Amino acid sequence: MIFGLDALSLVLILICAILALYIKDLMGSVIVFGAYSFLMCVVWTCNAAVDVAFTEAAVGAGVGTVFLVSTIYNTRRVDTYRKNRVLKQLFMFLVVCVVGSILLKTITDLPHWGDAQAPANTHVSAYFLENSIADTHVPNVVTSVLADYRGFDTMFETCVVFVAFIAIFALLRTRKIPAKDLTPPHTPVDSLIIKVASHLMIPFMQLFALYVVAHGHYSPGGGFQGGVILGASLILLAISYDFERALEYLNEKKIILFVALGVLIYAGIGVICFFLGGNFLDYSVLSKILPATDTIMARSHAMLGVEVGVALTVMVSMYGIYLCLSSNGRMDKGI
Amino acid sequence: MIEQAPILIVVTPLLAALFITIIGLYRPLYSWVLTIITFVITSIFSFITLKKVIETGTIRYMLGNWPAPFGIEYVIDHLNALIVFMIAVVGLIVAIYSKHDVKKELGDKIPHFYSLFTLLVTGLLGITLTGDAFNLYVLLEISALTSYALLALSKGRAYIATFNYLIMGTIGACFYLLGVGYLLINTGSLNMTDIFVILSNNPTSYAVLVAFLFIMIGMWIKMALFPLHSWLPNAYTYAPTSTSCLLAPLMTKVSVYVMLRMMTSVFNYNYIFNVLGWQTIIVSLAVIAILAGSIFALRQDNLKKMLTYLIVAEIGYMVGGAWLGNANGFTGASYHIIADGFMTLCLFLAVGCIIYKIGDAQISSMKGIFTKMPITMIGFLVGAFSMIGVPPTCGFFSKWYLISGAYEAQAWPFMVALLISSLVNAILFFRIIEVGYFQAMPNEDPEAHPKQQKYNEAPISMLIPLLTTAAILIGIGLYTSEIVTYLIEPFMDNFL
Amino acid sequence: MIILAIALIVLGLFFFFGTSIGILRLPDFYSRAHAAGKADTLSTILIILGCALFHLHQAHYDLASFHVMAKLFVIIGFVFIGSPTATHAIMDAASAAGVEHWQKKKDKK
Amino acid sequence: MEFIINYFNYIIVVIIMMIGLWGMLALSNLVKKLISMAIFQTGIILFYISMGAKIDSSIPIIKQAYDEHHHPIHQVINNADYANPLTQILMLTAIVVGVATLGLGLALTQKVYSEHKSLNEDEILESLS
Repeated sequence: MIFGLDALSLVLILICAILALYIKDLMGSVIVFGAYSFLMCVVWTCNAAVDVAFTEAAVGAGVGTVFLVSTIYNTRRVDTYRKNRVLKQLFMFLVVCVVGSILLKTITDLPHWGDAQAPANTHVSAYFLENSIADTHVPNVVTSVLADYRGFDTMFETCVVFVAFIAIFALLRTRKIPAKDLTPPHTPVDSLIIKVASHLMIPFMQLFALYVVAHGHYSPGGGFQGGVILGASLILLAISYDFERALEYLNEKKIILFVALGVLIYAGIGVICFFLGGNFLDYSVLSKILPATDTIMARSHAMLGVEVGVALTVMVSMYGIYLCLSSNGRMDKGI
Repeated sequence: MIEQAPILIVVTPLLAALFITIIGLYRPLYSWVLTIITFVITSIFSFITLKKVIETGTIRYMLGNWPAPFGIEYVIDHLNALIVFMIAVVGLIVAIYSKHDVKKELGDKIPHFYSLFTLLVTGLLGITLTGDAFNLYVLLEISALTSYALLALSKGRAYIATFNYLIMGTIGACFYLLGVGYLLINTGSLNMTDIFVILSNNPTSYAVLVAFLFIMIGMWIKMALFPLHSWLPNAYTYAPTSTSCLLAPLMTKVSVYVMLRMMTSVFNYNYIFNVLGWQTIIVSLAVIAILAGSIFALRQDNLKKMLTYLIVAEIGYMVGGAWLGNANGFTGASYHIIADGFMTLCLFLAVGCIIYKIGDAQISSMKGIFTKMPITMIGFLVGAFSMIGVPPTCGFFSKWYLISGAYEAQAWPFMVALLISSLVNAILFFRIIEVGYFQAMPNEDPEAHPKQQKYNEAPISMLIPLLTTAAILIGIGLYTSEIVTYLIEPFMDNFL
Repeated sequence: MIILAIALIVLGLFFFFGTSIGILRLPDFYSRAHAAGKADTLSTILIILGCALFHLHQAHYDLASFHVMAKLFVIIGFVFIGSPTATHAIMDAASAAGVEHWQKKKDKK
Repeated sequence: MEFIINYFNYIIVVIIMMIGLWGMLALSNLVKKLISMAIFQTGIILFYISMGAKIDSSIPIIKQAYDEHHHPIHQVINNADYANPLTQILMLTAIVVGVATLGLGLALTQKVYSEHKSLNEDEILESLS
């Protein structure tokens, strides 16, 4: 809870938000938006939400920016068309002002920032904090709530990633060779330095990602963050070499297979639970088949399994989405 | 296994979507069969659940075996058991229907289409069943993302229309999320029943009002209530036929159901009608929606686009009925969810058949269609009569309840709007009958190819779903009193 | 020890300041990227080193704090490889895209 | 000053959401619309995270003491010592959903571009009519 840093970053964030929408060059506004995301990470760390900050750094600032840049690469960087739409903008400004004033009026009704006695901080969340260790043996409450108490949410969240990948793949994937005027003007440079550097970094990145996935019970991290880092390492491979090299490791069929497999691991653990007599996702019954575990440790182990499923889906789908977006669906060459 | 039926309704299509994706890599044509099997199983499970709800009352299913406010729970009461059954049946019908159409329109993307299709239905089923406000958001996003993808799997103008839908849909979902945030900050809970209890005991603050307002606006955007409807007509018109057949009956109706759910089991019904007292404003909004939808529909020459504007008008029926604030109005609104679901489905299926054979849906190109495609037009007529409100189709009964609700609440404009809308529907559909039945085939000699000219029906896998839907429409109409007594009235006993 | 840590951090901040001035004042793309690439890497490394020492001091040199320091050193390694490579990639792309070099206004006389 | 500390985050939330909403509705470039969408979503995430903050609390990882057999020692956990985990989980979900929507939106943008050769809404509408 550092108010000063929080307030300073929030002011910077406002400036970034306005700049990102003001700049005419799309590449510029994407970069400013990346800065915006990183400042958001700082704010979330100030508010003690390290897991969220971690996810935002990996997903919002990292992969999100890469997606945006890929799209700009395949479309147009500067919008030359100008039409006067001041009236519409003014009207929308009025609408937004109405919404804003409704919200501003409620502010004084809300509990103070940082008030530990506010209803949101006492009712359900207090139960999680007080019982996480006893119920699941997991000190990182975020992980235990994410994968167990509200595991059903997380299953569908993984599903959202799956949907996004399948949707983008179905939309963009094409085997046609594009017309000349649609190919991006410049080809990527082929540099030895970049190859060697990424060669050095990729194994360590993957090792770190595995650590993040596996150590999510005790430190910030978990399936999403680890999965995104793994995905980023594959994206780095595709950027620094070329798509052929990257697709040697994970080709199109394998990508689809693994994306589905990850969700399947998650849902499969849930289904096993009700074949063993519990409710869906009631991991405690898994102690019947896992050796030497009581019902509480079974929850902890099952959470690890679930996180692996999440990481698999997220990794492969981020990589797949990047491939589709940056090559406009041709999967031959991109940025 | 019977106790697990509520969750199996959702998990079966989810698992099936994954298997369709994997199997589709090697055997793309199996995905159609798999989808049908999935929906048969889902329908069976939802029927079991429906029966159990009628016998024993509300079922609560705790996921992960965590007690209610801490874990996520599924609450199945009389109304949503019925709606879930409807969704599963609509899914099954559209799945059977889609075989030829998908092959024609999508080519090598068949497994992805079916995978997204099943996931969309999964999302809608989950939205209806869940008893957790945030879980609802996640499922809402699943159904939204899949619907964007399915709508955009077409060509041409579909992309920009879907893009607008994506922007509007995200605003809607975000407003809903913001509303849930305001609820969380006031109550500290996400479980709907728990929130209901806490809000009933608390003096109502301005923040609760804002929570309600934002959830409602979010849902109104999602269901395309009149001033917020602009995304719907284009998105549905340029979509692939099977997609619009699936989305038009389900997406908007599920949003209406979420609105009803929020009004009855999250916020206090008494709070909404006696403390806030917005009903006059919102019923007038509904009146405007009905009138505007009807007028825009009159202006269209494209049959599919005309139907999309009729959806906008029908949304007005349901919103108005729910906000009349009496038992008849509420019965009408919830009955109309079911009735309108099947009505819209029937009409879109018929239009799909026409597009499959003729190539477009312009009314002017439908000359002589009654002699050419008689079976399709029988289905179309049943749907049209239901839309107009001719007994014994179900459209008549829902309108009856709505009108008596309006009479009870003395909401004369709403009553007049309902009647005008029926009249407009009659004009619209008789225009098509006029073109299709009384005007001869254009510029071709009927004696040259008598066989081909006389009879050129859509394939059998498209006709059977259409006729089944038509039969269901009449069936629902005949069993109205049973549906109302056994399903809607027990639901209303909870809060009225 | 704490003095050393503070000195390192201040030195790091000084280089950061230099970077900012360089980005603002230098004439063309390449020299700006050069300022960003070099001084930025150095100052990041210095600041992280300072933080590591500071943490050691705060935690009274126990085992856990050495663990933290090891992690920070890994970060330093990454910055040391990553930052110059990124600068190189940007420069390479700029040169491939044909961004002109700055010259002392020879031809404008 | 008291007022500002108590409500500063919420005020910023409202302003960020206004910027994002305005951008989504009023700007004509499709990519900018998507960027505003992401800004709007971060506004909501900030709202949730702010409501879960507690002054003088640490991150929600419980410092557990163990005995010599590595069994956890039972200890009383004070709710006010740790930040609220619930809002953080909800927002993890929201971030992932946000990036999924962004990806899909970008894919649609590319499709729109290959269809209409433009990223500007007005220009596309003009070419359609």
